[in-house]
Amino acid sequence: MRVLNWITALLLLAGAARAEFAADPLGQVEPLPERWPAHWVLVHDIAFEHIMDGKTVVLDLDAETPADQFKGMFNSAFAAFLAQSRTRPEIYLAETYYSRGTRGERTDVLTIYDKRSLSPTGEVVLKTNRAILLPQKFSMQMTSDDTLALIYNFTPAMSVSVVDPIAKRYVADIPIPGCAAVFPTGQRSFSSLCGNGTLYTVRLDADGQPAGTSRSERFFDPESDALIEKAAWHAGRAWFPSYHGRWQPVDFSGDAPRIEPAWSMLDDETAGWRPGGLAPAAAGADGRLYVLAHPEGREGSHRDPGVEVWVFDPSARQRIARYPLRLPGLTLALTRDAELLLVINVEMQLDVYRASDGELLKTIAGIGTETPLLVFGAN
Amino acid sequence: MRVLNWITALLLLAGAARAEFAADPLGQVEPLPERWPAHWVLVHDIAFEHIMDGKTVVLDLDAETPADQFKGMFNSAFAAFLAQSRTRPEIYLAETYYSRGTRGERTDVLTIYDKRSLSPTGEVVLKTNRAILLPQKFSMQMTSDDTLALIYNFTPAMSVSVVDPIAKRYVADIPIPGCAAVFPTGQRSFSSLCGNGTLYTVRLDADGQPAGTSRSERFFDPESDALIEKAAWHAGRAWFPSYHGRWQPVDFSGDAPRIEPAWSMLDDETAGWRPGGLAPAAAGADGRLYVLAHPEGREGSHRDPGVEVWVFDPSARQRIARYPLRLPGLTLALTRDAELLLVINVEMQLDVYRASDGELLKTIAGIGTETPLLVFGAN
Amino acid sequence: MNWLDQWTERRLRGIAQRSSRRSFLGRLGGLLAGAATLPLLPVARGADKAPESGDPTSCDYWRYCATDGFLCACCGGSASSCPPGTEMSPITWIGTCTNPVDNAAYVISYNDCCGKSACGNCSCTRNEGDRPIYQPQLNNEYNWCLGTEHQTYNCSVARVIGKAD
Amino acid sequence: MNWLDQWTERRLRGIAQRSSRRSFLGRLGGLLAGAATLPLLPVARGADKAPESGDPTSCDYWRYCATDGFLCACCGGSASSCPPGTEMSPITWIGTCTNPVDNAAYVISYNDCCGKSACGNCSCTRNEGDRPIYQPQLNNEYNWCLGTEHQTYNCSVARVIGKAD
Repeated sequence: MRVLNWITALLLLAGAARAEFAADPLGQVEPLPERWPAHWVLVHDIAFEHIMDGKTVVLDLDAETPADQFKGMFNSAFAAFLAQSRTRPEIYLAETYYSRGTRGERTDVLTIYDKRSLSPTGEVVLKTNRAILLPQKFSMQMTSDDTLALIYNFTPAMSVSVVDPIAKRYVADIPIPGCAAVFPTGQRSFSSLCGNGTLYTVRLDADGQPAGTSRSERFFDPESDALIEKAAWHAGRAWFPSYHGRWQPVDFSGDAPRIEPAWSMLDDETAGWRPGGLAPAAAGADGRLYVLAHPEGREGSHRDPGVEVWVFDPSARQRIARYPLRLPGLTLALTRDAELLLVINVEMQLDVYRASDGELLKTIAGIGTETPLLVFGAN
Repeated sequence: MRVLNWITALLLLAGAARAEFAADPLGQVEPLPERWPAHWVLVHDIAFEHIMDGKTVVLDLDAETPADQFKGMFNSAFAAFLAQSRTRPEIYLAETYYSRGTRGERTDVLTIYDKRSLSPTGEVVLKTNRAILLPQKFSMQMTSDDTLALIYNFTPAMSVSVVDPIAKRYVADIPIPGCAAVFPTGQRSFSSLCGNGTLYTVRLDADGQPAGTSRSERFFDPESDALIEKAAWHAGRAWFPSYHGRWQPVDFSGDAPRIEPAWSMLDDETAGWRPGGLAPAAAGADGRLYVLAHPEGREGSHRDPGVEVWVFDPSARQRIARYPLRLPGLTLALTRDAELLLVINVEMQLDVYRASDGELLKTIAGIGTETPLLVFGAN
Repeated sequence: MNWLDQWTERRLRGIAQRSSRRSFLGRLGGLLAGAATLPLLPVARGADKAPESGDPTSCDYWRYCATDGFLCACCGGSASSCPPGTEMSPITWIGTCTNPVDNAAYVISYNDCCGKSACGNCSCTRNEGDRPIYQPQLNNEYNWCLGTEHQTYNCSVARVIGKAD
Repeated sequence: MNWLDQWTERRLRGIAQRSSRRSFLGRLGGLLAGAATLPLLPVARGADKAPESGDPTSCDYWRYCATDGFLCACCGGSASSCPPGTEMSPITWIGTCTNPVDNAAYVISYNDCCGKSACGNCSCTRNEGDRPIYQPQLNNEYNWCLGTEHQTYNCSVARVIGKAD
């Protein structure tokens, strides 16, 4: 009763105040634009110590202060996979929940977020076989025609879930034995990298069901120089860095991937250097390649942070710049206009460099993130 | 298939190895004793930034290294309430879960943990009205006969849930309008402190249903000198510290609480000091009272950490010691034998003092906790 | 607080921010009027809006005299609006703050924005006027995401809802 | 790693601990034998058990030559047993470590303990022998809490399961 009195009093007070004063409205929530500006990015914080409660923060890199940079956030549970639609203002998360937080019944879902509201607008319940691993780009991808989400599963049986986010329908679970990750291929196929040094490709029919498979020749040797599946990607083409410093380009634009000749990142002056980090490679919209590199590479250094970013012109197969980093970097990405080079450094801050000349433009910290391991340019 | 080959190989290897060697067994899990030693404590880490994923750590304070001190942990979700049974090797948590982590459908449960296994052995689904607030001792209590759990609810309507953890049954939701917290009263009653300066008492029948209520006279003035509900408690008696430094004893051992004369914590030399912190008061099994105190008290300083612990003999109504603290303390508790004084300091470490003379015995840190706000001696 | 050295005070602030309202919040009542620390400036006033000065992303901003939590202005919202994807709690606590521009007292409604995890930015907390949990309208240990679809706390706004006099 | 100054190396260790196996784990295969860094000691050996020396709560302990995660010996378990209330994963990765006491190589099974949140104590991680996720038996980016009731990762043990030769 006391509480009711108090609420009544508040309402009366608020009402009285409003009668003579233009009060700030109740319940106002900020919207976001349908098409996010080119310098907005998504920072995925896996929150290692509390992995059930990870989140993704939306940042405007053109803003000056952390408060202005922070546009909003959405939760992203249990090392969620994240992909953006290219044709709809939607973000997809593949998440895992337990009915009692860390235990109970497991539910895997594809959660659909509206970019205009940062609210979940729907979900598709998945099988409970999603791979749970360090976040990386090619654990979930949209098909090139932007109609189907492809989710990598590992139990340790390896498969790919096909999900229709438009019809909100789980379509298929396609085995990819001995292979991992998803690379969109052609309009509606996908490929995966295999432990035997091949690419395995699955063609999907109009319903999203498997309509045929193919396997490439063996084009790399995982024992002597493994390809890192965290490739640079641009316009249907991937460049895989290798442990020992080669670029292996693959053209995924056709119905079957076309393996192109590999070439070395290294020269006399960089002998012994290696690519490394959690997301070591990225490609710009201008077609340039970027990679995090560290010297004195050794067995086991393939996830060491890079002390430099190297810039390559893939058509000339040539390095065109070396950018020293303020702090060693673990994760590399670019804004969609290829103007800004994004580096998550070993202090877990976001360093923003000018992509054209490597100048450090700003460091973003104090945005409530703990282990932001992946960053995406808004598309 | 590759994976199957690999698993088969592992099994063969393990089998072969086992045939000629006493391998460490697979699947071994450490047990804990049914009755925990007197110097074991429970540290409740609410994990503010990830409140869905809080936890409680069990520590052996007699052990020398953090590794040996750490006996185990159990998750404790969304600012869980925690209470220990006195007659069964059980711990009860009142928790809140959402079907999608931070959203979706809310489920409140009383989770029953077995002290011998630190595993949940059952749960009782509650109404979704549990109070969500900073953790404190009197938000959940067992009745004195140890048969019923009493859970404080706030929506902002105020009530108490009665739960039978033995039959795993939700029994009743009893309104306590204008009152908060639960103090076990008599054998099977409880009381709550009310905003009008009274105690409201509800007697429970054999089924745990309300069988009668009573209200004390008005014995304190929340406006001029509020009683802090985070009382010291020993043998059915509470000592409430007040904002301005009085002890207000209340005897809850009978069917209706008996208000005893209040007395001052302060003297000439401590004029202006006040009790403060998140759990500012505790009583030992020897009947002594302990309180965190800070000088230059002012409006709003009632949750400031204490720079000293004061020790009182309540029968003589007299302070018998002042212990300076290594670091200001927010939370105070004692082991069940009253030998060790436990202080969560402002660095979020656990300082262990000898209760008899205030000597600092050890500081416990590096046990994977972030915001351990409450500590309980094992009972 | 001069009994605490500077180190301790810094600690205290951190702890206060982390513990008291970082997720648990809810200064109610607003019995205290914030002191006007800026000189009174001659400013053109609209007939029905409070005149403005100051930085809504700073804890010193005049409307925050009785706030307690993360400032939504640092979380994708503003002084009076919630970040995208959160829901504003209709159950609120009230403060009375002095506007440094016209030196007048305004009634401020402190609403929580709910449904997502802690924002983590711009903690801003004080315990003045706080009373125990049996006086909920004056207590900031409660999570005040009440009357919303979800009780998860993200940040708090400070809406001007009227003149106090 | 001498291209990194000490500060950076410290950082790296922290990051490696936080990111690589703090929750994601799973060195499989154990292609690398840990180097024996202690002198060979004359020690009485049981017929069927590996002789022991060293501290199971230290990352330097001989069995951990290919481990990756929180050491269960710091989490309420031991070098070969899980903490109370967790479940040991039956799917495991294998390493070969040299025992400093008899200088012999032993086969070590690295099992994860699952069903509770991260323990948070005694991180111990290396990436040698790690290969990409298309070679899962050699990859430590996966969460290896597989075949257990829950996939939540708490810590890892190192069970001696045989002699390598």
